[in-house]
Amino acid sequence: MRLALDIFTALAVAGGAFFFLAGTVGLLRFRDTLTRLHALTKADNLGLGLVTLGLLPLVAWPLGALKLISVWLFVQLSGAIATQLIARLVRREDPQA
Amino acid sequence: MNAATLFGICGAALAGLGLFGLITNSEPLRKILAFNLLGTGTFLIFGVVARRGAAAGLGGDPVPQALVITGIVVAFSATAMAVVLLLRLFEESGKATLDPNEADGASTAEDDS
Amino acid sequence: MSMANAFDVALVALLLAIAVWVVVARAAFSAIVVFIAYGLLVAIAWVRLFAVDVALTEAAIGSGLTGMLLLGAAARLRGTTASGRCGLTLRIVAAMFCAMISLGLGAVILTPPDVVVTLAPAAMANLPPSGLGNPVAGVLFVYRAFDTLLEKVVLLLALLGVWSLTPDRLWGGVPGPQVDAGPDGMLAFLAQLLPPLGIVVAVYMTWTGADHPGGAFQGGTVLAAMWIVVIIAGLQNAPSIDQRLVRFLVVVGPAIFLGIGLAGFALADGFLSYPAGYAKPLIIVVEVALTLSIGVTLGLVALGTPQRMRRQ
Amino acid sequence: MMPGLAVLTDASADGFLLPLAIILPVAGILSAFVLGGRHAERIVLLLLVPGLGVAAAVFVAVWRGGRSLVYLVGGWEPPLGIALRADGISAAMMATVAVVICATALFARGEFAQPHGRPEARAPFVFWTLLLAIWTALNTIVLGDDLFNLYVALELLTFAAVPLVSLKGNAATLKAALRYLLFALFGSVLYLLGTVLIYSAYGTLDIVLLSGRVHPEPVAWIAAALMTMGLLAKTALFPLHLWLPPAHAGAPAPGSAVLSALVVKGSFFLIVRLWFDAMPGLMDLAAAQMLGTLGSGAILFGSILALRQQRLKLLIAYSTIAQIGYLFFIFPLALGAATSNPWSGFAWTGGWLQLFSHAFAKAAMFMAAGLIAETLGHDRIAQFGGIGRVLPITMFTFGLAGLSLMGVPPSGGFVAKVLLLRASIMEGQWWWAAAMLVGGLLAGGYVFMVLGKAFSSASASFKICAPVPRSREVLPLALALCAVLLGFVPLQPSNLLQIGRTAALTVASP
Repeated sequence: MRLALDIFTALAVAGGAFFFLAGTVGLLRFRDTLTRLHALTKADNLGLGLVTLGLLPLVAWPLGALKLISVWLFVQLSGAIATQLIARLVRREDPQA
Repeated sequence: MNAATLFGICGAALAGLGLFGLITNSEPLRKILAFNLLGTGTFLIFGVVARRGAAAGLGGDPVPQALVITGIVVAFSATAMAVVLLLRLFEESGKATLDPNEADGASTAEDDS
Repeated sequence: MSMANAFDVALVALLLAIAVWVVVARAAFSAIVVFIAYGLLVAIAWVRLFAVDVALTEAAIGSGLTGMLLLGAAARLRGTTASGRCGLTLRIVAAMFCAMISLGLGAVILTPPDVVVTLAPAAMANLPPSGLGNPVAGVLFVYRAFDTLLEKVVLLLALLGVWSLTPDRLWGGVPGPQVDAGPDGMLAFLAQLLPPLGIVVAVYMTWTGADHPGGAFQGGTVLAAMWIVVIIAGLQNAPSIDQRLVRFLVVVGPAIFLGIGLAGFALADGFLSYPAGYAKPLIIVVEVALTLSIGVTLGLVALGTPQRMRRQ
Repeated sequence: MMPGLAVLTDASADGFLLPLAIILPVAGILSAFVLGGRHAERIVLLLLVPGLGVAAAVFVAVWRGGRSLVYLVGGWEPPLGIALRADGISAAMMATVAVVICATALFARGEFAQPHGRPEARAPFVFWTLLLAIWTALNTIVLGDDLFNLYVALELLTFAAVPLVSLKGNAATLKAALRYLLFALFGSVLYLLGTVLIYSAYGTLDIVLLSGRVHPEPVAWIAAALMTMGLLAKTALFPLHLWLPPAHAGAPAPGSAVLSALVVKGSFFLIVRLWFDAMPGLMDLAAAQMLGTLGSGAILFGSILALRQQRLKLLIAYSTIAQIGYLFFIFPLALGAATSNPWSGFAWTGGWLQLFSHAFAKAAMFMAAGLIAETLGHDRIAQFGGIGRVLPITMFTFGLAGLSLMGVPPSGGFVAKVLLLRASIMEGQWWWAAAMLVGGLLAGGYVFMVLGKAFSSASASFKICAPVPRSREVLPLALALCAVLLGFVPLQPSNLLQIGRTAALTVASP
């Protein structure tokens, strides 16, 4: 059981790290702001989501797990709103985009 | 080298960098930024002093830790005042520089009032 | 090299790289954006130094509020400032001077005193009578309460200093942006969703500060942040600076602190000492009042000078 | 706890006066901030008497008792807690601060009265609150016995002084204020860095405890160098003086008076505390000679630039730079214990007398300059012709204050400079004497330049813009008379200023 959970953790965290890497590469390589945002949100959502999921078996139940999940939720919230705001600014300054 | 020493060296380097920025950058906003670097460097060194004083079951000496908290508040207050001064200077003069070459603000303002 | 050690080395390398960037970057705006990230990394460094109270303060103030202030300033000064630099000679002299200081500090760090001097045992030994569990709170509110009181006066003076820069015709006016006819959808959503949570967090931080990392300052900062979000989302106007209530809220924390300190003359061992057995409740009263005052003061400092008069 | 603490724990019965000197103005700041409007001024005026009373009581208690007053805040002994300590120099300094603040407050009533029946005005509200803040900060600086507590006090002083500079709110004063703030922040961070190093090496920040623990070693030298450099920037010692003239000249007259008379002295006071009390025996000859050399540079440079100014307030500001220079002769001349240097007492007393008489004289001068500027609507010296007949009392005040700057009897400046001269001749360091004599001549030059113009015949363009009532001329005169009265103290080392000095040196190291 322990081993299975550890493997699960390793896999999920590695997956999360991969998405973070991909998101960062996208942020650096993509051309315009909107596609960069797209890349970034992938890192936030999936990357952090997977890392959180992977770490869940390692923390105390239920308080630690709740903390982890709320970290993820807060990042979701701020990420979503920041992305919206940036996207709107882009639209306002350059309606063609 | 243990972690405390590592962060201490980092603090020393940050202090030097911040000081360099504070002296050489002529743009006030950048000076304010550099002042903040200098501040964090100083605080980190204090943090290292605290960490080395770990005893009595604590991870660090609480006295310097508390002093750093006070210091951070003071540094923020200073930053806020400097930023607002800079913004007002920009509003009044249309410029945000402290260039000493131009007429040196030496007017005692009796004329302007 | 252990895992933790590798992490520390990476963190320090990142910190130094960002610091160099902040100093040499061409555009002020990017320097500030990077500086905000720097603040968060410094907060992690504080955790690594076992100073969680400081980490919380650094993240909230050093990175959050300071970053917001600087970003706002950079946005308003955009395009006006060319990254000016002084002459080469001065730069070389300055570089040598700063390198000397860094080397001096580094030398001190590398040669710690033979006997490490620490006040940790003394701070812990005297803590029980106060009823507090967090030694940092003990230093801030018991042993060195005088510093903390004066620091609150410094904060008050920062606000007064900011206000003092108001143009005469706007004195008594309202700082910050005006309530929009149609509040910004997304931001308004955040400003409605976040504050209830934030206020709970602030209260928790203040309350838990007596025994665990946290306290009035961190709680107050969270309160200020919530207030600022509501204001910049255009849901509510900032108050005009001549309102009695606003000024009362700014002063109430330090005033209660001073009052309890004065009561020590009559009831305990003198100024800023607490009567035996009443230390913890009194400190909590002070902390709660301070949280409120700090929240309002920080919010007002961040909003800056009044921009318009109140509509009659 | 530790054997060396006997001096500290022996808290005096009058000790409660020390926190009171800080609590009073803090309470004033809080209530002035809330009540605002016309109340701000009333609160300040109400606090003048008790504030002056506390300062006088401390002065008398120290003088009579012949030893320092000590108070442990919260009952906690250093190194864990914070102590307040009033020795001879604190008592004298506190009294000077109280007198100058009181005179400034009374003088400022003419300039910063809240208008009747109208909404609160900005400048008066800010000015009155800041005046209390400066009082708080200076009292904390002279009483503080803990280096970090003193850091907070220094910042308090900065935050109170900077808005005073920009009170007029025009571009020139905003710029002066920003430059001042940046210099001051540079200074305080360096001071803080030094404090950190001291704590790391000795585990305490208490000055009395440090005096027994500090050894001559690299940490102490680096810390002392950093702190001194920072404090020099705040004191505006040449060549770190660039910020001072526009800042002091740009503030409104009562503000300039406080800034020039008191605020720069706050950081100077800490430099002396550092070298003579916290780290006695650490300063070597070379460092002392360097501070003295910078002082000489300040005297010559400040005086020559003062001579070249066309505006009165700038002239006075440059003269402040010069007069600060004299203070730094304390370091080469008063260093060393009385046993090894019998003349150190002369230099010590001379240095402090210079500080006090300059405080009175400079405050009087800036107020006089304010009255002249108000009357004429400008302060261009070239167009002063005829003002001598319109404001005879003010010009007399200017002349009396000038005596102290030149070092001509009867004035405190005279006694101070004679004591310093004597010490420098007797100790074989005649070069300081030369700098002092040249400085005196140059000061005579700029004082008479102003007086000569003022009493020359009026030019065609001379017109009075706004006459000032005679009653306002009295306060600067009173301050100038204080500077003159200091000229009647005996020409020998003062016992009062020695109180507490030896105690700090003889604390047994733990």
